[in-house]
Amino acid sequence: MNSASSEMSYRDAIREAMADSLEDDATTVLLGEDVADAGGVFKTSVGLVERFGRDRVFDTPICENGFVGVALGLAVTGYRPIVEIMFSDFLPSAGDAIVNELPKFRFMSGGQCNVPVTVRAIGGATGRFGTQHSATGETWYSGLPGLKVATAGTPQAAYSVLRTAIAQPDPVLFFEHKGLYGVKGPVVRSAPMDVGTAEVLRPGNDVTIVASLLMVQRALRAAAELELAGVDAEVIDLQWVRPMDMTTILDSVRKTRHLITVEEQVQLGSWGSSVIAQAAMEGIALDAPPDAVTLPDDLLIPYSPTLEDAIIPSATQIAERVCAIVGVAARG
Amino acid sequence: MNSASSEMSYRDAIREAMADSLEDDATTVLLGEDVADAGGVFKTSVGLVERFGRDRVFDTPICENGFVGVALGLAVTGYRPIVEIMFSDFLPSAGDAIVNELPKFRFMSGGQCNVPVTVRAIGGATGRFGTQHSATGETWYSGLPGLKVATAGTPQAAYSVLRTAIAQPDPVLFFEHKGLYGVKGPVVRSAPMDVGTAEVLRPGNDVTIVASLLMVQRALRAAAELELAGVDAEVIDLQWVRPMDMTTILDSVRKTRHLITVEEQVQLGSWGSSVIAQAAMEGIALDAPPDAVTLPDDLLIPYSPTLEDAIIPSATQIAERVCAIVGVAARG
Amino acid sequence: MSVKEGRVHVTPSAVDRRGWFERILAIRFFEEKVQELFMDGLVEGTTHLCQGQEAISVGSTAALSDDDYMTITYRGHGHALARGMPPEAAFGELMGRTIGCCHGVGGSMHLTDFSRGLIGSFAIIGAGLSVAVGAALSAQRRGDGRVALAYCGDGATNIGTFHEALNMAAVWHAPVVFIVENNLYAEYTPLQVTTAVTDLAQRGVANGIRSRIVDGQDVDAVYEAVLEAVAHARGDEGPSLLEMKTYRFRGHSRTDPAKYRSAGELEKWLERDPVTLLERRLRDEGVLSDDEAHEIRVRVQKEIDDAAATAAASPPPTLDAARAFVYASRELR
Amino acid sequence: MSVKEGRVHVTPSAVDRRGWFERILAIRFFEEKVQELFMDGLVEGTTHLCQGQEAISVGSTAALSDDDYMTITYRGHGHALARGMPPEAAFGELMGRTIGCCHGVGGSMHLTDFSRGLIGSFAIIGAGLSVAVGAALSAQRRGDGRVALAYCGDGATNIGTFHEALNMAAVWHAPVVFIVENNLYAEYTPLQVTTAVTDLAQRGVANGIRSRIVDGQDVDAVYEAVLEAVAHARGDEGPSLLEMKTYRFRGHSRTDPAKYRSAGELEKWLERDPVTLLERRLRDEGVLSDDEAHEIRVRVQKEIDDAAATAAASPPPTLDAARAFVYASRELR
Ligand SMILES: Cc1ncc(C[n+]2csc(CCOP(=O)(O)OP(=O)(O)O)c2C)c(N)n1
Ligand SMILES: Cc1ncc(C[n+]2csc(CCOP(=O)(O)OP(=O)(O)O)c2C)c(N)n1
Ligand SMILES: [Mg+2]
Ligand SMILES: [Mg+2]
Repeated sequence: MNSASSEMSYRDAIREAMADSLEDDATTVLLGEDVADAGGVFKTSVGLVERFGRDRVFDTPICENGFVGVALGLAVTGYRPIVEIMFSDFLPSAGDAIVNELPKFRFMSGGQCNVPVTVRAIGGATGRFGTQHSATGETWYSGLPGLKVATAGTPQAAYSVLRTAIAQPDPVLFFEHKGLYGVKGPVVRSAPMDVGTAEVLRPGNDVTIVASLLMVQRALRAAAELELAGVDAEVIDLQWVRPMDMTTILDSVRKTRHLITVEEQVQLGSWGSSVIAQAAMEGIALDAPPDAVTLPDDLLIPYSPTLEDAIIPSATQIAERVCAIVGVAARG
Repeated sequence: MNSASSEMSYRDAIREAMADSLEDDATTVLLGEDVADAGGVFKTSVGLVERFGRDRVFDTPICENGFVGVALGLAVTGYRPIVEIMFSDFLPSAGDAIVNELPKFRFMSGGQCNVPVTVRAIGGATGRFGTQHSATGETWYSGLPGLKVATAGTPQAAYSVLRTAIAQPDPVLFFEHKGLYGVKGPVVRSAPMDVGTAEVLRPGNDVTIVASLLMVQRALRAAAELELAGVDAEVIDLQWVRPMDMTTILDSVRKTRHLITVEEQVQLGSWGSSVIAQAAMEGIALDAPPDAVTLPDDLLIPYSPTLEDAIIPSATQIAERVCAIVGVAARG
Repeated sequence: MSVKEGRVHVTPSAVDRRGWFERILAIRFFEEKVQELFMDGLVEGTTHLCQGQEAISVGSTAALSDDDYMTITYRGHGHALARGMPPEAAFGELMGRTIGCCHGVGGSMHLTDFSRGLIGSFAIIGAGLSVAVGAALSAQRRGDGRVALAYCGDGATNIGTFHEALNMAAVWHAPVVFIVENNLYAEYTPLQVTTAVTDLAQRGVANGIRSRIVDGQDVDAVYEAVLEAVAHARGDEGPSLLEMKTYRFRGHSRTDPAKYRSAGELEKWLERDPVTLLERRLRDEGVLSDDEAHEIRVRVQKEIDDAAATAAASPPPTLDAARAFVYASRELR
Repeated sequence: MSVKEGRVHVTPSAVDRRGWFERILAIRFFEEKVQELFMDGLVEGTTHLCQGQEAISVGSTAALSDDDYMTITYRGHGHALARGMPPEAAFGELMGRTIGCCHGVGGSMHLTDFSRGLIGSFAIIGAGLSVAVGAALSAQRRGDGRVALAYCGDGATNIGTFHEALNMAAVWHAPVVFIVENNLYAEYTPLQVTTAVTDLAQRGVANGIRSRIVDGQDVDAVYEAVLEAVAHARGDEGPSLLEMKTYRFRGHSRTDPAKYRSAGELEKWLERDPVTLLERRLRDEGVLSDDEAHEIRVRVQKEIDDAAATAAASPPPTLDAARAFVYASRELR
């Protein structure tokens, strides 16, 4: 494995994580709608069928529940499937397989089998895809013991978290964000790591910003804006929603004494609420009440580009909310 | 309508809420698996087909996604369907209809229609139904604007919250708990009320216990135990998860300065986390860190009666956790 | 069979069929305009055009009464226009403007119009079929003689909920007609790669539904088949499924160059362009003169261009307006 | 057709068929014992018995090789026992004890046993079918000649994922055999109330799968049909669907008195009790003497009673044991 870093887009990092996994382990297979000849609707699997053949990279009919079930069958009989769900809005179409089968299968059998299935779900707004094609949904399924849930906010995380997910002996739901595919950054082809680790992307002393997916990039931009306002923000890419890295997050909060979470989901049931609740339950002393930047609770994601832009948290909005809790004036 | 109170089981209250709704509004219909001649697997619709006829109370094939879709079609063309989902574990089988269609339908159409559908989901453990038939799931869908989500912890709430749900012009997901069907209590046949109201079932000054479904009954028993230990607990039945009655809850917390939430779900993504986070974000001063009593995060619901009993919070466990935060010794 | 009076259409008149020609042209020009608007950045996101399949929209909606129900898909511009949606309402929706049929919050995949019985436009595969069954049950319970028409693609016949809808329709004898537009591809993948049968009508039979294969390029054939199925449904004789053999001339969506086509395939189908077929037939039959055809083309093109301009002049919706669409009840606004 | 060597079973011997008789009796006695255990409070929750349908379990598993795969349902006691699961492992599971095949965390609806190729036991309707397709694809990719057998009920043919599994199996030519046990009821509701077709084999055809109707009360007929379908699958000739006409003699689950039956229906089916049918045939053919039959009955009954007692003596699992079943990786334990 090449440990040197190379510049790569988030999209390419996804593809390379799959390619390296397919290369390393001959039982790894990739299935989903249009993943083979078409290389994926978002072009995340271009070239893989040519390289690994049709037995290992194959197109499915449109039947999400059915083909996630097929992946489960493959997994418990010796394969290691990666399944692409084209839009995370289609996860509910595979609802039974995702909620009742994958997470529970090993448990119900009394530990007789492993279930090494990775479901890649492509989520997120900003693409003007409208109400039924823009969800992220990383917390919808996070209340399910038996499942691991991961996300990636940078090209490096796209590679390493996905690689780690695929290597798990347990089912993992991995969220990508379609608004990140074009983002470039350095990527080291790391070996699979531990699950449940958050990553401090920017150390800082004044406030802890925890973010996921596209919001990671916006939080980083917010941190740059905040620097101009004299606020030194620590930015953490959440990465694993289940298990969640409370240690890294709360250690940071203890240091900065300010906490703000940023996600592209509504607040009720969000991972941000769980982080804030955990800080409260551990009695961590803060210098100001924590805050959660989320989607509005009284709106769905609209098609209208004007409105979509208005409701997805921007770097500037994040910076303003941080300023409000750390008690300095934002610099616009 | 009879405003006198009569003694009734939770099961009968559910049936009467449906019967009175069917009686009041000729467009109300009930559909689901085995709801007509069999009167429902949990006997919640006994006698309704005889009383209202087969056009209004009818059995569906086993196809949850399909028949919730049918309810949607009925709703936007003039009917007011109630749909029974036999076990809330089957909601994911109707995942697309529940997540992408019902909540989004009015919005996506630019407000052209109302979607008066009530989906009744029968949830909950303690019945030894095993890993795939014991979920409650009231927060799984609470992150969906467009949907209203309700629960009931008493016979009175079973009647009045369900009645209110059915009267809504919007889709409501209503959770019942199979462990409550036999519980009896006074029921007033109230008219539909406002949505989003929590109910203070027992006023108290020392701690706020917010609970849902079966945990409401256990919290009430815990309050009785706590009384013996000299702790005066306020017990709130959450009832509406979306919209949530933060006013009632947080007013209580401001008074008691102690908060504990109790639910039959794991903590990550729970409504309890959202309540605790909200209290923290509003900077409410507490005399001790809040606590959340939940299912264990590292277990699924086992069949084994011994284990099932071990993981579902009991009244005594709730009382002990309360004692730990209010700082008195529990009386066993 | 007790067909409700005044409901059965007779052989379409010359006037009707000239109207069809105008409509099919309007759809074709609309779709071509959408491509332009995309280039100009006035339509964003994605869009699924229906060039090549317009005969189905035109022929099938012509067989309906005004108060019948329809559910359509993300590839629904043609159906909406054929049903009478003003092009500025459709363009407006694609541009995210208040003039749009859903005030711009829906977008290209959601051209819903309750005023025309178009009760839903679905971006999730198969989701509209059971909704149409529900609408048909409404009509059945009221006994008002309405029927529901539900459209889907060939790929949609592989998702479970398709079969669920068919079975329920059959069991409940719902007045619904399912139209499967078999254009041989689901996104970039050819039918035979994902689908066990070639004639999808077979799947109706397995659910106890009378099923037929129809030439989807021929407006007259579509009209005749749908008229018959609709009369059947209205007469309380139960549901039907019509498999329309067709082809899309463009890629699946905006970004698709359609490289997956076999050599000569597109050319073969272009010979059966539904617009040309109808125009030629109407001319051959003397229903349409060369001059009339020319006049119609020019007029329809102008209507489409004007409609696009009107839509572009409309403002985007406000957040407050959008908020009011989420819940019908006061409490949550 | 290239049937892998040594895989095709021949006409069953007298010894085999005496074995079938022992097995069918064991299942019958097991189910009767479960009812007793329920009354005694040793089995809690719910349970779905299969009296009347035992010929299907026995005949179909007899046609498999040891390393073939199976997916079964909540009504799976018969299949598990027929596949060779020791009765104490099945009883133990129903009682929630460590001796249970899933160490007591699964319960009556989850009799999984990987050591016997029984890779899943599903309490959600239809869920096991696509899992069987996946297992079959494993075998296909490895070329190891295994097949997968997937069971479901008549009611399950109405849920979408049934059709999804069939279509995928056909498209991918998966070595899988679907067995639909048509016992005429889904819970308390008769087939015709919810299902558009009477012969469910039709639904295989609509998904390009060769399909047959089989007498589910006759072990020999079941064996012969499954053997043929399995040989077909093993020979890379693709999937099959077998609709087995059958009947359950008890209610749907513990609490069901089965009042929905039409008059005389149960009696008519009891005349075709699979246990009696097999016993009579074996006696008629001289394969089994009266004494042998009696000896077998007594012996099997004792084995069942002993197994129940053994299971009852086993302790319940600990929370720590259960915790270790959730994740395979160390990190989350
Ligand atoms: C449940 C679901 N899965 C996948 C998709 C993505 N998708 C959109 S269109 C399409 C192809 C549909 O093909 P077909 O039904 O033949 O209709 P056509 O696009 O050809 O009109 C797919 C897979 C979706 N919208 N919904
Ligand atoms: C998705 C889903 N919906 C409903 C149920 C509840 N349920 C359990 S068994 C059953 C009837 C199944 O009938 P059938 O397929 O004929 O099998 P049988 O019980 O007759 O063996 C139903 C509706 C379920 N388990 N899963
Ligand atoms: Mg198509
Ligand atoms: Mg059955």
